[in-house]
Amino acid sequence: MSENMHPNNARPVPFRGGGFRPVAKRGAAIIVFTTLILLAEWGTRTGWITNLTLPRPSDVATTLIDLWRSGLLWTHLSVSLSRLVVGGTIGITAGIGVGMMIGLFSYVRAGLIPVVAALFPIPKIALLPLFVIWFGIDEASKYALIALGTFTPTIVSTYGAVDNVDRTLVRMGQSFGLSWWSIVRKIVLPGALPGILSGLRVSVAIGIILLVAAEMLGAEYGIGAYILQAGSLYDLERLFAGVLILSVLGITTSWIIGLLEKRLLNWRG
Amino acid sequence: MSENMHPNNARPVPFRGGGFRPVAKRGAAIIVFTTLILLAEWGTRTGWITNLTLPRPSDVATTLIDLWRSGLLWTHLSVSLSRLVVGGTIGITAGIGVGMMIGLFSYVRAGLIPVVAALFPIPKIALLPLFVIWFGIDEASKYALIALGTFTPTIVSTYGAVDNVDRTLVRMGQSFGLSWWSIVRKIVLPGALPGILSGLRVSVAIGIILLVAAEMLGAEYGIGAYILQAGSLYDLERLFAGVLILSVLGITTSWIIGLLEKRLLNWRG
Amino acid sequence: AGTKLNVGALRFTSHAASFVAFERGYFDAEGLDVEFKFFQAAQPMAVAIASGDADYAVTAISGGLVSLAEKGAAKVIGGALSEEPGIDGQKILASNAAYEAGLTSAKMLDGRSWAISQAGSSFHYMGSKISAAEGATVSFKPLQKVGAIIGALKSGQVDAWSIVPHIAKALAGGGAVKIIGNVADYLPNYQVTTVFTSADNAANKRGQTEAFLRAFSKGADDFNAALVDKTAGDEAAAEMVKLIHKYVYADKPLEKAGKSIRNGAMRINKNASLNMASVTDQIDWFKSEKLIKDSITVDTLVDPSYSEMM
Amino acid sequence: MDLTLENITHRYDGLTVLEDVSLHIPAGQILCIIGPSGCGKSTLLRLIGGLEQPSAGQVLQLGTPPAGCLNPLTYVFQDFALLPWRSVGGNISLVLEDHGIRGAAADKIIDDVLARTKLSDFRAALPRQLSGGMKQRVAIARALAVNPAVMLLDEPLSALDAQTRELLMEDLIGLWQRQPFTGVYVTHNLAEAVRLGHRIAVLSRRPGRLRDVIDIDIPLGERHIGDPRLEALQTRLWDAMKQEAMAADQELLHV
Amino acid sequence: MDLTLENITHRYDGLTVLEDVSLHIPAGQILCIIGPSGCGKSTLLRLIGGLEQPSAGQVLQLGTPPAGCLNPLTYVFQDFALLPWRSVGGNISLVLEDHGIRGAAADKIIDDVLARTKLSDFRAALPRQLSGGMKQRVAIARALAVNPAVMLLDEPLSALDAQTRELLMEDLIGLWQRQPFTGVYVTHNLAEAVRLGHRIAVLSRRPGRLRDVIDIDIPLGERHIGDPRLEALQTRLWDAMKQEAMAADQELLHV
Ligand SMILES: Nc1ncnc2c1ncn2[C@@H]1O[C@H](COP(=O)(O)OP(=O)(O)OP(=O)(O)O)[C@@H](O)[C@H]1O
Ligand SMILES: Nc1ncnc2c1ncn2[C@@H]1O[C@H](COP(=O)(O)OP(=O)(O)OP(=O)(O)O)[C@@H](O)[C@H]1O
Ligand SMILES: [Mg+2]
Ligand SMILES: [Mg+2]
Repeated sequence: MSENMHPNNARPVPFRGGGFRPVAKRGAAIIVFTTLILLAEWGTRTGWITNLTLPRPSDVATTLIDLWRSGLLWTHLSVSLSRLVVGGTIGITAGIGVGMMIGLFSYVRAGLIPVVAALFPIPKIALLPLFVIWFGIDEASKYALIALGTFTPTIVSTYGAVDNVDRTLVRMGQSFGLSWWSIVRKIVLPGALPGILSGLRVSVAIGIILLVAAEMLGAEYGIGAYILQAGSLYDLERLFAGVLILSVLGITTSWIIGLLEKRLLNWRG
Repeated sequence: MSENMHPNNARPVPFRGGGFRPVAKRGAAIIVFTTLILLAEWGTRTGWITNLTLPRPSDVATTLIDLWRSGLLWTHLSVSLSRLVVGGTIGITAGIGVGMMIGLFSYVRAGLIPVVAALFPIPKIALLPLFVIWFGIDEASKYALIALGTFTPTIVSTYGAVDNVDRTLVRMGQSFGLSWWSIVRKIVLPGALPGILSGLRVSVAIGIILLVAAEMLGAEYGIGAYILQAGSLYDLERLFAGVLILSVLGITTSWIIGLLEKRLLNWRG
Repeated sequence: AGTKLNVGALRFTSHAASFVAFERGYFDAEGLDVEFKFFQAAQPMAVAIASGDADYAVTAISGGLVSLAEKGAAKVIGGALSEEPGIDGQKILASNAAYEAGLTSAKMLDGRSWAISQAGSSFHYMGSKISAAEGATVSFKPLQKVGAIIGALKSGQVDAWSIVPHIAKALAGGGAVKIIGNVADYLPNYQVTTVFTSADNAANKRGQTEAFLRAFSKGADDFNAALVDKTAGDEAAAEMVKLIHKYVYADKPLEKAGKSIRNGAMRINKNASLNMASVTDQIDWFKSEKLIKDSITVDTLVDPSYSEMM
Repeated sequence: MDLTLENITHRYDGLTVLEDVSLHIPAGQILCIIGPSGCGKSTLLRLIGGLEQPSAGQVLQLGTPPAGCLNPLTYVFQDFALLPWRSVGGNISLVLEDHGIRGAAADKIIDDVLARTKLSDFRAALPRQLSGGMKQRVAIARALAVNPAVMLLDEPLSALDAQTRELLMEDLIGLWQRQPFTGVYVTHNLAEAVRLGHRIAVLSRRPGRLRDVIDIDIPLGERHIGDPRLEALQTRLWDAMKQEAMAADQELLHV
Repeated sequence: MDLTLENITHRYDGLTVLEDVSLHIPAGQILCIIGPSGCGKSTLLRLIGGLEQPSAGQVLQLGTPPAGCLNPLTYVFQDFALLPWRSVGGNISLVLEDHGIRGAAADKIIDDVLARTKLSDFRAALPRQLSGGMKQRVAIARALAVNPAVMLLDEPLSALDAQTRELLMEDLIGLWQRQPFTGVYVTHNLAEAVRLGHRIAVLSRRPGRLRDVIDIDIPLGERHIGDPRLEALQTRLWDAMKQEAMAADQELLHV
């Protein structure tokens, strides 16, 4: 059509943009999960996957339903959640506090960063025997383990976030004669909040992972204890049921932090 | 002095800047560590800290020296390192690959991000019994555990890094007619490198932490096995010696990644 | 070269029969080319049998082992360590704090806490049986690792535990805990550990399995003669200790280790005979605790065709 | 090679950004596009260069690009778009590599364009070592390296400080005088438009419509700061646009 | 309240940035400081406001600030420095809170300064919803709220586009005309300097030395785009600075 309106040598400019901006397609995840589960179900039913390797998904579902019906799901979940909440709160609060100090004071920074770096790669399960002596075998040791596990990553993300607070905002505060404490409260803390919250995702995930380690010590109830017992009895259905619960717990907390971010950081648009 | 040169009401502008820029003071860390160690030594010597709570630092040092003299240190360290290197390489390479795919393709992103989110909070130690069935009790299962542990965090940091590559650079590449593959190789990959490397720090730290879990499975040698054995005998000197080695290992790898960053990212200045 | 075999083992005196059979060439004589696979705990060893990473092993009957048997992956083919009245066996321990508060014998267990590694472990079974015999209610504390249990006991956070004699004596000798009784008084003829293998080996490799058991039994006989019945004389005993020291407490000097090894000597059943009464009792207990499925019977677990069933 | 825009309309998820823009871009001249913030200038330039596809209408190229032209439509971006991990030379060779030009052939081109942009001494420098003005010169050198038929410049000076802007404007005029190129030059800056444009297209506030096209007859070489004819033109443009600019500035962004 | 700079020299780890600068800043007038990139203009302003301490020399304030002045020396920053998590009103109340001004008293001040900067409708808006020009207006309103004796402006317009810059310049002149303030205005832009400055201080390339101080007698209200006297002055300044600006632009940064 345009051939008629223009000389023969007129042609549209070729398109060469687009791409490199993957957009999440809703529903794809559901398809992936469904496929994986159906594959496992089919494999275990035909015997192509032995029952030593993987439990039958439908059996895991049955186990979960039974667990829920018996009321034990809530028992396990509630004690685990309370451990996660108490231990996590202690660790995260302390971590934010220490992280802020590192971000604000030269001497604290110089003294503590290497200590944190040295603490980070220590596997918490290696210290279990010590935790028994230090904190006993009751709730205290579980809180302590989760607190210690969430403490170091929170420190690292917090002082990183404080370091990233726009210094021109701080200079602005000083130029208007704001007090040191006002600057910390009104500029540094809110400015560090996005970094702190995104660090929280990692800390909470680590907290959930450590539930299992924490419940190695004299725990009768709790998702971790449930998983450990299933493991020691080589009861794959229950093992997978427990792992599934932890996985859902992890996704839920990450979603809650997402909500929190939306609310607290609505100024980011 | 200036009082004489100016009218009485002349006075210097008050200084109100400075601060909020903590600088690392060298040596402070050494003081902190020395103080902590001396405190522990003094406490254990006077009996103020019981020998159930903390080993005497000098005894830990002796244990370390004995371990070194006996040649066992290298035995333990070399097997652990080879596990870390092989498992870590597998996990990190696969993680970078999958992360790049998530960063580049919509469908991969949509399908895999939720799977990764679901895998993340699963504690690897809970799966130990399964690993025996899946990968046996020899090196394969240790590699697999470390690989799996480093895999998910590497994915997350890699696709985050790809997402953060400046899209105007990509548009520039397209506007000069570069091929898709050229853009990925010459723009996306180097642009994502800083994020990938800083994610590597976390992945390697997790790898080190998982050494202990990996060596729960039929390992005779290895720092993790050494720690586990010390723990099961409640031998605090050896436990701390082992933990110290892991800690040093962690700091060393983080330092090596720092060097790598300096070399590869010298363009950042 | 003979048939290649992997034998799972823990570095405990209770595994001495295998070590003796290996060192003294009994395996070789049967045409078995044995290699040991060492484990930190019994549970992964059971899983390793199921996965084919190990062929034969000795361990206590645990919930995990029964579960694997139920999945058709493992079979018990003989007995090993036994409690026997008159022979120094496993001890009941009390923490110092509990002892001072009146826990001076197993009769006072009511309301006390009892340390176990995991639900369904032999510690759990013993504690449950002993407290039932005394009509006591005890709470069980799962602490996963022996090290954690020792720490908890020393610091008085759990009240009681039962453990093999050499650990018990070492702890009591150090003044850290008190011995308040013998397991054998409550569970006479308790079949502590059993020999087991994969279901495949049991069903399809009869010759090899029988050869293994023969060599194993010869090792057990030597061990019993040297350290349990002490009929072989002092020199043989010393030699036996030296042999075992290669595998157990290898990093401690012989003088120290020797005491522990001697203290830890308990009867290993002759000809790997299996005490069926004890096995049945254990399976019944697992069922009563709802740790295993009700449909499981002794036959699920045991292949009785290899050894004498007592 | 000329370009023709035919009734271009463009929408982003329902938001109309450009409406019915038709424009002819003759070869060998610089067309300046001015308009208030957010009126769709950058979008229009992306449409011209084929980086985006218009919702309606089309962009046509008339005639074939001259021989030796590696990339007919070539951009210079506001924020330079240099790869920070490549040296000045490497940033230029980047756009040659995909055309199979390497080694001595590439060196010849690179040396030539660096000389034309007075950057010969900085071939090995990394972008972070350069001032803003030098960075934009590298971007211009890179554009020259592919011997474009049309240069598309999206506010190339607006990230620079006033003095550097002045210097680079003189450089651009010098480059054009030595070898006239076809250019589409997007800017906010009326002073730049009257200094560099042979024609000036004025867009309205969003949705951008073509309000006016003004031709300036004074040769580029004769235009200087303080030329009263240019000042008069600039004042006229400013009067025409002030209301629109104010309205655009007072708009709340709905991010 | 006047300010006097006495032989100011400043060094950063051995790098001399400013050398022996002496300057008088009289009350009620705007002093513009111009100079090439990196010559120390921002540093000088930080020294004047007490955000940094000079390596040698001193900054003196003569006389006392007028009553009701909450913060005698008040900055307006190039990148606005608004707290993104506070609304327009909240950003202004921030600087009042520390002086114990809250509630109705604060509201009165906020309403007043927002009216003066034509922002009354945007009190509840968040910074991200504002265009660059509006953001800088908020920063100016915030500075006005503390009733400063001296306003220190560090390239307040250079982050804005050309048209918004023009609009805001007119606003600044309007503000000064209604209520003359003392101002120190740092800029690269010679056009801005000749439009806004009662005096212009010219700094040399780094290390910055005072090269020239020029007084302009034309009242602010009478200066317009295209005024030949201003154009002549601007051309004179540009000729004087061009070499320095070129040299500054060609310097390799050692980062
Ligand atoms: N990819 C996109 N998706 C959605 N909206 C877009 C996109 N790009 C631009 N817009 C919107 O289109 C409008 C025009 O944008 P454009 O960048 O073309 O304006 P502009 O004239 O270049 O503005 P400026 O002068 O600020 O550079 C703006 O309202 C912008 O928000
Ligand atoms: N905090 C600092 N530490 C070290 N060097 C600094 C610091 N601040 C500025 N400099 C250096 O001092 C010199 C002058 O900087 P300044 O920001 O004052 O220049 P300027 O004239 O404002 O430049 P521009 O026109 O680019 O804004 C520059 O070379 C800069 O690199
Ligand atoms: Mg634009
Ligand atoms: Mg500056």
